[in-house]
Amino acid sequence: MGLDGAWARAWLETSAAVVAEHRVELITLDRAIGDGDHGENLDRGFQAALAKAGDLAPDTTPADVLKLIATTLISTVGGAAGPLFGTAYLKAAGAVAGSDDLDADAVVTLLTAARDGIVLRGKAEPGDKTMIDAWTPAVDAAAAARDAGAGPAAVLVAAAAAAEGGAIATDPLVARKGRASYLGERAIGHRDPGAASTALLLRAAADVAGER
Amino acid sequence: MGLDGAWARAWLETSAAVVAEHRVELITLDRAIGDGDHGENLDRGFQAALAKAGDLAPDTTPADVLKLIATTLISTVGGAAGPLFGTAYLKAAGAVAGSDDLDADAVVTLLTAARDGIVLRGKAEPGDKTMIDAWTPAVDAAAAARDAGAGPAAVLVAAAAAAEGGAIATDPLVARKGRASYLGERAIGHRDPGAASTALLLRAAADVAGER
Amino acid sequence: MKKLINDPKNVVTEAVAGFAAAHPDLVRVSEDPLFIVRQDAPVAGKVGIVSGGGSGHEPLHGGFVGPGMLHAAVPGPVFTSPTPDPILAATKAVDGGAGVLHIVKNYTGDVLNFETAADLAAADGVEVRSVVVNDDVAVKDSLYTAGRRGVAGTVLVEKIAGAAAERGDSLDQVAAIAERVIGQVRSMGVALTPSVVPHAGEPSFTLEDDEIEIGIGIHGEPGRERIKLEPADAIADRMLEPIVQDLPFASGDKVLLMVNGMGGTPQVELYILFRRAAESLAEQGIDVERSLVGNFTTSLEMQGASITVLKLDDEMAALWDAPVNTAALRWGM
Amino acid sequence: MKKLINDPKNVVTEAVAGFAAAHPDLVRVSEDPLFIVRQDAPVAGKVGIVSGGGSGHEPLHGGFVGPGMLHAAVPGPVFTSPTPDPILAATKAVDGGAGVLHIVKNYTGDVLNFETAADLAAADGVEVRSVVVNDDVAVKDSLYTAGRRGVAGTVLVEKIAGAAAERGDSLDQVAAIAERVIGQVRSMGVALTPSVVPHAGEPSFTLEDDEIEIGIGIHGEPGRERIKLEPADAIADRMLEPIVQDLPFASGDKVLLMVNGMGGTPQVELYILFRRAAESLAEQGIDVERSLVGNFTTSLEMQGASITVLKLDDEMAALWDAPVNTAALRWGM
Ligand SMILES: Nc1ncnc2c1ncn2[C@@H]1O[C@H](COP(=O)(O)OP(=O)(O)O)[C@@H](O)[C@H]1O
Ligand SMILES: Nc1ncnc2c1ncn2[C@@H]1O[C@H](COP(=O)(O)OP(=O)(O)O)[C@@H](O)[C@H]1O
Ligand SMILES: [Mg+2]
Ligand SMILES: [Mg+2]
Ligand SMILES: [Mg+2]
Ligand SMILES: [Mg+2]
Repeated sequence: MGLDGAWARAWLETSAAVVAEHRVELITLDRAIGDGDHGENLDRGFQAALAKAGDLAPDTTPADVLKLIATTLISTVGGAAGPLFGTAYLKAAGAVAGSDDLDADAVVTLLTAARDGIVLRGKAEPGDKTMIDAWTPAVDAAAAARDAGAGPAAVLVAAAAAAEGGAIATDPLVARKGRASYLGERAIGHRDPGAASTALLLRAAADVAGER
Repeated sequence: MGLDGAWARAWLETSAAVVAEHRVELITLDRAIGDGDHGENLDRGFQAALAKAGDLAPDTTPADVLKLIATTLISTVGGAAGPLFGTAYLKAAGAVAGSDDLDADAVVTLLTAARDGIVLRGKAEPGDKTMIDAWTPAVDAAAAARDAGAGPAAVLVAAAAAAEGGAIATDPLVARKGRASYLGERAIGHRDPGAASTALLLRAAADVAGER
Repeated sequence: MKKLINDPKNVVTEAVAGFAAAHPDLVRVSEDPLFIVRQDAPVAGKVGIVSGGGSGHEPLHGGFVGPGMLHAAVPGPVFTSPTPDPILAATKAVDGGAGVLHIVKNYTGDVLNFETAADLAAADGVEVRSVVVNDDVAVKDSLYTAGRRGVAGTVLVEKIAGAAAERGDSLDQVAAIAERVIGQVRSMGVALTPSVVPHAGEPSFTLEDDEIEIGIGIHGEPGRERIKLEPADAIADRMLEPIVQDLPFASGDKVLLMVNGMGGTPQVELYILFRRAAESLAEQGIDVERSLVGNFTTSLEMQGASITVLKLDDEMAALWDAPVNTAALRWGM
Repeated sequence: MKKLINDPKNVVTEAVAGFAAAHPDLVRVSEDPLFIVRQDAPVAGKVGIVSGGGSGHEPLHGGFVGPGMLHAAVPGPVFTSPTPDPILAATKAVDGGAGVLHIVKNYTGDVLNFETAADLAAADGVEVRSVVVNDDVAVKDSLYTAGRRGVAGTVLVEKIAGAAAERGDSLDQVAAIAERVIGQVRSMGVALTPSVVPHAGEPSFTLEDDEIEIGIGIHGEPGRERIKLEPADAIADRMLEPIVQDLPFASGDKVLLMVNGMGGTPQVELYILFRRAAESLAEQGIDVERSLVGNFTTSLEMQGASITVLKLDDEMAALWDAPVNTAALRWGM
């Protein structure tokens, strides 16, 4: 049994809760190597999306939810993360449009489209110390899990774990995109906030998939 | 034997040295209940007067020296203390003009004229927590010493001691003139900087009189 | 103490030199004695206007020298009144034959030094009138103090008197309109942090992390009360109330509302205060006809602000609107 | 953290409301989506100019809305780029039929959000061109970074492009002159203290009591190096040298020299820096033809300053001199 609109809606709700819970932590990460607003920005966006969730039809599809998240993030988050995450969710929505039963393959498609959307807008490469360093291992791990026969929830668990690893792996990097790039060597030893928030969001996706 | 031009010149030299030495202390007093510039201002003024002392004729009179101090303080000190001390020295110079042998009576006249000049300009009354609270006891003590038969040096010693007492006695007062007046009760417990500098200057006068 | 300065002793002279270099079209500078004068001074047949005082309040006064406002500004050392010499020299430099008005902020030092300079100028045949600005309502019992201090309202006196001089008013008339502004302008300030005088090197007072000083003077003189930090709207109300009560301002009055930064406060905060002050005046039926928001009368890097309200009549409003061209205030030209 | 604010979440909306109340003759404000627009927008037949970005840099950009400069400004949350919605709405509000220029500072967020807004505007039939300001020479290896940041030079781009639009230039022409300014303007900043974002409540970085950061960005992004405090003249030289070398500026060049305060620095310090910068340029045979000193592109209450040099040609100088009437920059009207 695949993931449906209820899963996507639960993902949104848990995302909003998780971002609110980690708001200060993300601000602190961003203060160290950015401008200290990442937690504030994402929290504003997910709260706004949550507030609109009531507008969704009861028989909503994952694509509907993802599109709602996309447009809300684009129109409320601002900064770099707003358009980047917004594009990610928008491309993800497009990739799974029409389906209300996402299998492992569809989950990989969804994650790949999200990651490609971020690259399209932000032009970051792996190792640039951005959210891409969480998304790309997540996509790779998801594909590997799918190839190994995992179901959609297990694919998401693999993706979340890889994103967490990818976020941790940004610690020793020098940044080449975003505000942290101005720090040069001084960014070393700090985690990229966008990679950290990516890991939180993918972990939320896995958690709510596992619960059903 | 009375006090001559050499005494007045020595007074200037010692005043400049004493003010420089107590510059930070006077700044600190003024920072507590004023704007923290009293030491800086007086130091600038006495250094300037000292630099001009070379212009004085070898047979200079006390009045010449006092007038030099007066005009230099007026034109270099600024703030409240510049015109007030400037007027004091100017009136003092006028009071002893022409004499090169100041006896006890002349010293009392000098001090009285100085004090009256400050009152004329600043309109402070005793107890207002200003330099007048050092000058007025000094004038009174000088007159009493003179009446008791003291010579000019001893008159200055009495004046200096009374000025020091007067300065200390400003500690518990609320100010009614100058910047400290804005503090209300909060001025209590702090010494008035202008009273403190007055005591230093009169002590210098006594010291150099005693040395001759 | 971190400051972008060289030797603390040269702060004023170097800043004035920079000012002259930045505004050669507006001003000339006399280095010794130190004063700033309009490029075209003296203006024949017109009343000259001189102000001055301790430095550290920039743009006051040098930033207001130019057509339509001051003819000369005399900067003293930081927070210390200038001596009579440069005031006298500036007075002579702007005397175009119609006399000179001294606009003095009410501080013992300023009053005494300007007084001496005016006496000396009179002795040299220059007709001088003086007005003393004392708009600070934080000073309550002026019988028991050196009197109310002159603060940000000074800018309004300088602008309006400057416009009166420019239109050709006599010395008596310029002095009279300046007195009228002084009679109708009231101010009150608040400090969040102290300022540091360069040669002192230490703050002039200390405030705890959650404390503010209501009724602060522009040299960091203490005010009415030290309270815990409150929301901006409550602070605006605390400042505005004594201002309104003092004149008193009343329903139907037309006013100029100025929110002035003390030097270290971001502009967003000034506009947040302005928002509440304008709202509160409107609630009281008082009509804000003119506004001014920015750093005009500062206290070095102090964080804080002041509110000033001037009751306008038609003549004052017209003089306020008249063209002015200075480094810090410019319109109509 | 002590600030004159109410709820940190309302800092921007309340400040903008205060701005609108203070300048009703100049601007109107749309509250939702939030943008500031010229009172007389759209101006028929003329190119509209929109800028924007995170708040906290005031007067940038709202203070530059008015005849002769910006047609609209879009303030994001503090230090956070606005979203496409208000940019799109502002773009439509200023479209007088001749198209709209977006002046964007080079930050990933600003570039992305303006990009989306421009796409959406184009889809709605509004012709949009964008220029990206990147004057900050502190960012050396722009291949390995998000590229040079847009800082105080933005003010000069906005003024000169605004004048070109006002005289009736086409969208291509306005974009071309904006690009020419961007090509010839270079800046560099220094911080003595950090700024505190209201919702963060803590400084964005820390500096020791004797440390300064050379090459700081306007959000407190770190710069080239952290050094011990030096005399102002030495700091001015450190900032000016990479600016001059970068373009490079050369003997015989005519330039505009701007010394910009970061928000918490007293004016005397800005003029002390100006003095040395002007002197140093003169020593190099570079002719300072225009000057600007003050707080124009700030970083909340940060203590510090930046130096900007723009190589002028006759057309740019004329457009710089053209009348402008905004809250923060005004002359000739
Ligand atoms: N070009 C880019 N490509 C991918 N991710 C980026 C890029 N630039 C920035 N990011 C991500 O955005 C995050 C910062 O987001 P946020 O703090 O919300 O925006 P801002 O930098 O505008 O304040 C960074 O941690 C990084 O992961
Ligand atoms: N009206 C006055 N009469 C007498 N002395 C005064 C008066 N006003 C101020 N003073 C004296 O001046 C001193 C302050 O001098 P100073 O700090 O140099 O000037 P300012 O107050 O202008 O900074 C006070 O300590 C007080 O003794
Ligand atoms: Mg950020
Ligand atoms: Mg003092
Ligand atoms: Mg003083
Ligand atoms: Mg940001």
